[in-house]
Amino acid sequence: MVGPNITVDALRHLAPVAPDWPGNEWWHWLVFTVILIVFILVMVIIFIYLERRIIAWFAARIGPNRTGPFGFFQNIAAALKLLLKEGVNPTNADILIFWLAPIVNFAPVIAVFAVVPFQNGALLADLNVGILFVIAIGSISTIGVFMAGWSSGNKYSMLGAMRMIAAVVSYEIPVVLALAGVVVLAGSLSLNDIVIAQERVPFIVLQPLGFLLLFVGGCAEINRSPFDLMEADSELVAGFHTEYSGIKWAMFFLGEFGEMVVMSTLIATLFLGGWQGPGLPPWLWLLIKIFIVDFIMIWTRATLPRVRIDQLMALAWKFMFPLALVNLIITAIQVLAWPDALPLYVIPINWAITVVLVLLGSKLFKLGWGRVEV
Amino acid sequence: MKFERYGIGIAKGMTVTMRNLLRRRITTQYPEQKLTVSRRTRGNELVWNKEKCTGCATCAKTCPQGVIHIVTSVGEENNYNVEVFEVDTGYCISCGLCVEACPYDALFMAYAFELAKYRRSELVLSRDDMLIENKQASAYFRPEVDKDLPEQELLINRKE
Amino acid sequence: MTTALLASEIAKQINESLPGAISEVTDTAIVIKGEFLPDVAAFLKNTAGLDFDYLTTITAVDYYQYFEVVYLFVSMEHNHSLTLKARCSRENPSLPSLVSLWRSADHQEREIYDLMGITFEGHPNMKRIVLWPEFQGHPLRKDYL
Amino acid sequence: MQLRTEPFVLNIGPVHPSTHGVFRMRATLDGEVVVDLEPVFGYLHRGIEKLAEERTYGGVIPLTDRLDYVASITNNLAYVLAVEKLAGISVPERAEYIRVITSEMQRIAAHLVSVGSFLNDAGAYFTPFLYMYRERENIVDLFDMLCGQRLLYSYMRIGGVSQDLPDEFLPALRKFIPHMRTRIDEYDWLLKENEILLARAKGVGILPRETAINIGASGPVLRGCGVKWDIRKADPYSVYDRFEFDIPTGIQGDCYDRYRVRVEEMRQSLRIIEQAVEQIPPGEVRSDVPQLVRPPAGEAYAHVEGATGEVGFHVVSDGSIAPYRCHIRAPSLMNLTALKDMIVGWKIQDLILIFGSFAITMGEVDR
Repeated sequence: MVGPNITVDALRHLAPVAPDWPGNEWWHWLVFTVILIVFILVMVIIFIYLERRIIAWFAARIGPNRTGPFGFFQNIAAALKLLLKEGVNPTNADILIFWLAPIVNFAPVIAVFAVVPFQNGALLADLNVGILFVIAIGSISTIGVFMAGWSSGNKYSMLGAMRMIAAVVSYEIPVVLALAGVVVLAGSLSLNDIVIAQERVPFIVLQPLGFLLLFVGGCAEINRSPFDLMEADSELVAGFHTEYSGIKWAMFFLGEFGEMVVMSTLIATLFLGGWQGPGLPPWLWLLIKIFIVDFIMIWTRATLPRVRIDQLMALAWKFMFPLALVNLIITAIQVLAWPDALPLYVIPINWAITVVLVLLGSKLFKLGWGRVEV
Repeated sequence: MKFERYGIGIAKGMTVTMRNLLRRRITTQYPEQKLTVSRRTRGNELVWNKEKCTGCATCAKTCPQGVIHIVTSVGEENNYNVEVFEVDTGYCISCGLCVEACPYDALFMAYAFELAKYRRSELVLSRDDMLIENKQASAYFRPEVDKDLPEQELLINRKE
Repeated sequence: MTTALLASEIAKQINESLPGAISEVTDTAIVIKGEFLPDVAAFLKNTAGLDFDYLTTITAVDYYQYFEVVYLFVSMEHNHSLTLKARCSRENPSLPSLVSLWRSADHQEREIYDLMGITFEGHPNMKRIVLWPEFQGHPLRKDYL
Repeated sequence: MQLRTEPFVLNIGPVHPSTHGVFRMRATLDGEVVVDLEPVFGYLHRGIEKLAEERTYGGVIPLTDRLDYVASITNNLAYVLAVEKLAGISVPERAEYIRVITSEMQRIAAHLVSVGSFLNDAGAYFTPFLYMYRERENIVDLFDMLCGQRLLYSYMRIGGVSQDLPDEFLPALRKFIPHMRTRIDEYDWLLKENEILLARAKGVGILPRETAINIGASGPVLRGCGVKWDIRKADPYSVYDRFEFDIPTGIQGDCYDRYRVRVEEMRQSLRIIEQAVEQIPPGEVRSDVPQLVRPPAGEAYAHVEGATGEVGFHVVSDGSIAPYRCHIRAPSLMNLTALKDMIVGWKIQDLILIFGSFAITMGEVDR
């Protein structure tokens, strides 16, 4: 075996390492639940503020700057306004589902955070199937979206919801395959173990293709531009939540940005090393990484036009799915070839493979002809 | 059809937005900061020089909207006295044709832009509302007013 | 420069192939009888040397006794233009449609029907365009108050 | 197994963010695919043609502003040219140059709005739109300096223009030309080669060359189909024959071509402005025209190359002070003739994009 040992086999850690946080005390659950709910709400407010402010800066505007210092209380004011607004129920709406939809949309977002570590062991539940939990629970939001689109009794909403279902079902596959690469490298499904496995090298260095696929697929799953077809302000006029108002609309808004927090956290945890980092306290490192991912998401939103629905599907099935599969296979082979630890020269090899695969994929990638004869 | 050039176009676009993120913003925060408007501003009000006006009512005839209401009586020296001179600025389209038509240079557009009122009735200007003594006239079609007014603030002259 | 073709010369050509179509020739325009409109238009469009492939504008004018519809044709190939006029009575305002030859007549004829009340026969979709279907009267007529 | 599906009707507009005003399309959809489309006009009909019959020749000018309100100057110019043609009025040299400069500035401003809103329709979330509006602000500033308003200029007069250029105008304009050049290049970097935009706009909404001529399309829509037809070259009005410029044309007449034609036209307009600023002579800006123009009985048609296409005014006079009939050739209305053909078969997202690529203004369509 040549080269230094750069990844750590996670299995090594299962027994001895003492967590930084007393995870087994009875009050741990209570405290952490409160922390998580507060964390998510605060993060969502910060994210909305950043989104509005940064996208304004990108678009040569100033953004909200009147309410409070630097306009930071604008979202709180907006939330208060939404709380006081009348909730309108459309005549054609299926009221029960119409009311349930925002809750179904928002609740899973909080639940996902149960498995995200803020520090070694500092997480609500160190599930040994953490990633599976994230994917399974994260997808429930989609049902909320579809319930909203269906029950609104509005054609625009229905179209938006249909697009959402199609997009999420398609993008789940490349995203899961990209995550599988990480799992194979770390040798564990627990997010905490995956972070520990990135002690020396974050997985973005080892798995550039996986990162790219997760980022793009993640953007599509949480309907961020350029894949925001379900909302599409210029086409569907907000898509599935066209008919919502007041607090129910605010729930969707929270859910949407909550999903963004989840996706940023997931990317930061799985690929950027989570709470690992020198000097600063671990939770701060995690926050910094979350905000970096968020900034890139805002940046793409500010720049790129929207893709069409068939192009969205084509991208998932014809471009990302084969690439994710190849990525997984290559990762598996590498892990099998060097079962103890990966040598340093794997990094340039992986980057080269990424470039070649992306170029080849783009070369072979053909979009369907857009026009349908009717 | 395929994705051409492997994302180079996307990368180029990202650099442009990043460059604009760092650029100085041109927005003027209105109630606190105000730009100096053009000298020829056609404010939605008229300014009237009582001395010069002869009551010929050319302005009323020219007005495409017919918002100028003018009533005159014959005075002692065989001149017209302007009895009523009313402009309903609610219907005025600020075209400035009345100012151009005035043969005696007695009518001016107003150099003002904050003219919102609470009631429609307040939009009807009577002759006393329009006197040139109380209001700043704009240089629209009246180049002689030019020197009284500050120079317009142009965006192109601002620092980036 | 788009040259306006001499009306008298074109009138001569039209007379040769479609005798009796022309009712009047002025300096700038040819006035033709309404029933000959599609034939004359097809002649103008398909004759080599004329090739009027572009119908620029259609206007209807109310002259109290009659309506006059003014067609302005342009040939992009030769860069020349011609004004053609057709008249119809106020009692029975109707003219043949030119949509089959130039689709640019589509919206304009509908608009004339809407505002001036001239029916264009053969138009596939002769409905009001800017006013609502229940509207009474035709506003651009001089007697509409 | 075949599932039973049925088409459904979706009303797009009259109040919808992407209909550029109050346009309505009754689209019949089969899933995402548009199978039928019926445009519904008239939500902004103000009867300008009828109003014009009630006003003096000079009083119609403010009305023409309100046709294509993002390109008022060219509407003014078309009307004024028609009346001048009718009444046989000549225009001073300086006024002609001012007319050219202002209409080219107006073309840039209008194309900036069209391109910006097209890219916004494509889904680039407001960024290009606001960049374009930032540049347009420079032009609007100059217009403000020139005639005191920012949108509805009413600047042209029968026999010239309303007033001479202010002293600060030409220096500011000279400064603006190189600034705008660099900015156009920068915005080309932004989205010209963007893969997503190429995939969205290339080959979408093709208007074949023959159809384009047959439906009477004009402006960037016609030139996007590869037809080299520009009123400024084909039938030069004012002093356009003295300037050197090219007519940019597209290749196959898709949305992307129309977008590119607009951008290239901005470059050409800058060229024209540059030459006109160099050549502009001193002198009068308005010939001696009476307050109430009484053209002899007759009719005249004058057209200019506006931002959306050939803006024409057919003015009929009966010798009085008001036009007997004033017909407006609205390019946007004509361009929309083939809307259904272009959209049917595409998806609803393409519908928005194709419609956006026309860059219509409802004020002009409904009049």
